[in-house]
Amino acid sequence: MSSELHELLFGLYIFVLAGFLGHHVISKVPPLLHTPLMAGTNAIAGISLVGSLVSAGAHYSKLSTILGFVAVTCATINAVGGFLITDRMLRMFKTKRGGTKS
Amino acid sequence: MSSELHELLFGLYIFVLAGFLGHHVISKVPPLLHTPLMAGTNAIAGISLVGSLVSAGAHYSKLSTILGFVAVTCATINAVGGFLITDRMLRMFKTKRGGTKS
Amino acid sequence: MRDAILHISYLIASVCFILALQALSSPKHARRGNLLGAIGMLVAVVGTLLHHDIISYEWIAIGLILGSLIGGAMSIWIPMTKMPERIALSHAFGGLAAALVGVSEYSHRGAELGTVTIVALGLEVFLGFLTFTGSLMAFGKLQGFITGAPITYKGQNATNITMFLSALVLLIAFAFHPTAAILFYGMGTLGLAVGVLAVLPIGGADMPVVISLLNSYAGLASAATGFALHNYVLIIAGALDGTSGFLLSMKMSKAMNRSFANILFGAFGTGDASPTDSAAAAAGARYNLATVDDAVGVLDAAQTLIVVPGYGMAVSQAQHALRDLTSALEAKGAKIQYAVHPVAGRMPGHMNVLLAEANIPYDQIFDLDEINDEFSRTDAVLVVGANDVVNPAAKTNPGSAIYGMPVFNVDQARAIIVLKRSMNPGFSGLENDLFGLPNTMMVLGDAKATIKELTAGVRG
Amino acid sequence: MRDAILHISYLIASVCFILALQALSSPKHARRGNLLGAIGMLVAVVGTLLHHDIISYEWIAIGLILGSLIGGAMSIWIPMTKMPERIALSHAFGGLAAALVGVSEYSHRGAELGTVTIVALGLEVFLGFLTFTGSLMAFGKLQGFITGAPITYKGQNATNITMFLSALVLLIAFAFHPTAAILFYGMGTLGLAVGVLAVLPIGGADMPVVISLLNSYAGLASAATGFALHNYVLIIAGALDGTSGFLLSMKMSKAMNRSFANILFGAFGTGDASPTDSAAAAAGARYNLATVDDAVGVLDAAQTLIVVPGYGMAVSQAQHALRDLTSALEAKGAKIQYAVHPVAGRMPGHMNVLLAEANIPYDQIFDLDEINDEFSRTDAVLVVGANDVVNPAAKTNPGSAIYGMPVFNVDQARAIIVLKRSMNPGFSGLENDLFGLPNTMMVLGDAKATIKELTAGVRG
Ligand SMILES: NC(=O)c1ccc[n+]([C@@H]2O[C@H](COP(=O)([O-])OP(=O)(O)OC[C@H]3O[C@@H](n4cnc5c(N)ncnc54)[C@H](OP(=O)(O)O)[C@@H]3O)[C@@H](O)[C@H]2O)c1
Ligand SMILES: NC(=O)c1ccc[n+]([C@@H]2O[C@H](COP(=O)([O-])OP(=O)(O)OC[C@H]3O[C@@H](n4cnc5c(N)ncnc54)[C@H](OP(=O)(O)O)[C@@H]3O)[C@@H](O)[C@H]2O)c1
Repeated sequence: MSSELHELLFGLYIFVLAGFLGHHVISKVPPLLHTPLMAGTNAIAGISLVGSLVSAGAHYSKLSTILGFVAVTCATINAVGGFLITDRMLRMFKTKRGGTKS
Repeated sequence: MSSELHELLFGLYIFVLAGFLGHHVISKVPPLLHTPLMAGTNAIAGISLVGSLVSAGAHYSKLSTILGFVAVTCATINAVGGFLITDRMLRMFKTKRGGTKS
Repeated sequence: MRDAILHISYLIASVCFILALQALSSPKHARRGNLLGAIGMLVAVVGTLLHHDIISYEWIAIGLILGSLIGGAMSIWIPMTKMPERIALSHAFGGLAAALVGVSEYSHRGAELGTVTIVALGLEVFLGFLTFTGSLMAFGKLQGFITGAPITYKGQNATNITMFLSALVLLIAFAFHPTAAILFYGMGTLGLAVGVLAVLPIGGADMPVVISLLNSYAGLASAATGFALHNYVLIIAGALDGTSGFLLSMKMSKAMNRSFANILFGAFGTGDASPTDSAAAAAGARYNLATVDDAVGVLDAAQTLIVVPGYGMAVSQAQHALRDLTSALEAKGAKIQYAVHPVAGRMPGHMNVLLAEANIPYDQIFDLDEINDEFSRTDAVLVVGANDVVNPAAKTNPGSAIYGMPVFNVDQARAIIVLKRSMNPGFSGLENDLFGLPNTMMVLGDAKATIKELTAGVRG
Repeated sequence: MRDAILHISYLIASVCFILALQALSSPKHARRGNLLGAIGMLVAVVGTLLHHDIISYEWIAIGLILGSLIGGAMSIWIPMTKMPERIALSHAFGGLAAALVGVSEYSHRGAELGTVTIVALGLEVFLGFLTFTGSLMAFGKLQGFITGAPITYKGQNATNITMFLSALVLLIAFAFHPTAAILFYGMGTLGLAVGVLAVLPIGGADMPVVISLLNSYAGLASAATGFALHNYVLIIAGALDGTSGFLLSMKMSKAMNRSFANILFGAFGTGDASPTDSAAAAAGARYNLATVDDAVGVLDAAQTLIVVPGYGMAVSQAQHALRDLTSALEAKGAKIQYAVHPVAGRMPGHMNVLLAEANIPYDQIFDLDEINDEFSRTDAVLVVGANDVVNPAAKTNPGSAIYGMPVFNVDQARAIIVLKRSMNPGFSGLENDLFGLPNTMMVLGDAKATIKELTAGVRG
């Protein structure tokens, strides 16, 4: 089997398993936390950063570098911003009374 | 990276994802069905059959063939027997009254 | 060796992401999980920086710093009520990043790529650009830059379908002619166009469903990137993201009692009230318009009170004022519960975040199933800018557009106080029979202002 | 091409297995799921038969036919009460198969294998042979071929730990000297020995926990095979199997209120009664020994009855007789519920399968949490061969060995009928205060025989 087909199959295994897993994990999130969930998955999607880092640093061509740079910036906004805002939201959920307004 | 290390990493990805998935899937099985669960996972474990088939049919050496043959037999007992007995149990679970004794 | 470290860092990141999402099953450990997710991201980035193709770090450093500053600033200063906009924007960034990586990859490796990678790249730019413009449109509609009303034209569904099919044809052609750059860029352009044209005809208030759906497209684009780059953490993150967006949009449309197709092609949510199908309108119901003092009397007498917040609370930013009011009532010995409907507000979990922001403990907040039997037993109900989620027509009027959607049994309560600005309908454009009931008091005005007066009245 | 088909068949099989386990979340679709699992297995086998290394099919055919006949026969004729034995045996087969594949692989490819594969093979034979002998021991103890009492000797825990450590040392040495066959076969031999010696000192009644644990070892052995052969469906099935066994053994030990370590090293479950720690024994309680007629009177008068089955029902195979009795009572208008404790019997879900076998609908069967508040409200409780799971000492006597284990509140019922053969204790060897309560009637005798008499009494 060609190595490319092998990679495809392997990717499919991962995709299928992660899809099933995602289904189970997400359905366990209570409505209470659906907004942080949206923000959190956004942050995780910032992982596309790792794809763009290579483009931005590899000097394949001027175009690649510029596109990579823009992509790094966009993905970093998502990653950093996403985790920060999710944390900001989650910090607000409390059971006990008291505490200051955030 | 050596192709062997690559394969190991692949395997680890799969193992980790399947482990997480297993955790979620199994914890959703109600106590009512714990015995069928044990029988069913047993049946699924019969998949080691695919490993033994090659040994039994490849004529690598006489020893390999014999070991493969025994392994095929054992794994087939699990696979065939496991699915049959799980089905036999599951068939018995009914909500409505009536039906004959099985 | 470097390569091994790279891959191990990705495996660690994948596990961290899974644990982060698992932790969201309860607010108790959700924060720790989020931290773990951030650590996973850091590990993956550090691992990537060891990649042997990377020869200079200046653009990387600038991008990382710039992105962190913008991302950090956005998340510190954005008000909680703007979360839908925030999320739409970040999908736009995510889609753009995926698409640009795809273009960059194709531009420098084009000829040497195998069919699988080629198809993955094609999907990546199409979905990436679609998510980009689609999310920008959604953002614009939410912000009011673009009219929230559905912009419809004759044959729009046919156009959209044609564009999707063309993309498919291009993809197949591209798989066979991987060097034909025009096919590749054609797919990207189509993606940009579909994003705009598919979102335009959808009403502004339906944007949350659109945003969730774009979330799952963004996830698929990430996964496609993963297939193109043989990068498994991208595939895993993309699949998690994709299922999350998909499940949330399913949940929303189910809780709104509408089909996916109806939202995507229905041009619903115009904002034009069409009150003709309501029994109340037909009966020419008179409303019981009450003063703040009347309402204070009811609140003072209530031993048990259920508060039902809705989109109006978000509009008027009334959550902190509400907290002061309920604190004052609790100080007098009343028992307060909050009833939050799954589609109250304009985003899943919208009300919960606002109540949490106002320091309202989440163990006082209850779901539809948990609290719906309590309404008939409670002394009073305070409806703060909610409308559709308390509309009894959903239970009683088979002709209503929201018939069958589960709603709170507020109509069974002994005394009901409703805070809103006018007798205008809510999101679905329907009249609400609840407002005409004899035991309902309508206190008209901005919710925050009214609540402040109520608090003053209760205090003294 | 063949290779692609092979791998695609494995992917399909993996998905089928996952769906099969997911379907077990409810009895409604569990059967369909099981069928899907079987189809997945078939697809994987057919795909494998295309493997280019396979040059002759005669041994394969014989093995498949022989295995199908034995497996089919075993599952058709085995009585439901013998399920624990059945499962122990099949783990033995599974472990043996994994170990033999490992030996075969090493014997013909030994020298050319890389470190990763070598380590995986070492683990595979160790775990495979351990599961093999361990499961045979468990089977022997359940069947009574080997005494169920813990066979202990001085320093047994030290011996077991030493053996585990030696296996680890061998594994490391083997990784560096992959051609030293003696190391490989040494690991296999150690596995065989550990399986025997680790299970010997564990009491027969604790075998269910041991079996579940061996289940997870069998899963790990499968996964190791998958790593050695680069076969992902084996890794997936192994991981699913491993987590299932592990979770079930955790659940059991939790519901029995004992730690894992206590079961594995505690030599508990001797069968020797040690009734000294029971308040009832200390008080020299008198038991209220009743006749069948007395019990018939109580049953006749009861409008609501809760049946609590336990291990004694399995021993006496009383499930069908019980069904006849409850049908007779239902015909007279009584409402019957069944309360099944998570560790009633000797295997997770044991009682449920037996009740299902007797055609008792599962919507009449309730869990601990669901029914525990009902006991104080019901007219009568019929305890059929249950003991520990209804022992109030678990709630009231901090000195008791089962203190803290959740039990049914049978002691709060108005009238209690207990069916057992003697005043002997149950699994844990403890006296049961319940039997001495004034409202408890003890009807001694084999459960099945007694129930038949009760049915005759109720009918007549
Ligand atoms: N949560 C989601 O995920 C989601 C997503 C998409 C759609 N939706 C839909 O959105 C709706 C949500 O229901 P809902 O009951 O929360 O809201 P709603 O039905 O949209 O009603 C909101 C009400 O708030 C009032 N309001 C607006 N601004 C106000 C202010 N400043 N002060 C006081 N009142 C104010 C409005 O009346 P006035 O104009 O008279 O003040 C309006 O009747 C549902 O139909 C749901 O299907 C929800
Ligand atoms: N379910 C699991 O997964 C699992 C696993 C391991 C251990 N365990 C343990 O097993 C125990 C299960 O509790 P349990 O209440 O079901 O059973 P139990 O405490 O073992 O008691 C069973 C009772 O049935 C009676 N009995 C035996 N044969 C009988 C017959 N032919 N007719 C009538 N009565 C008969 C025995 O009394 P006589 O001898 O007087 O007749 C005995 O007292 C718990 O301690 C649990 O921790 C369960």
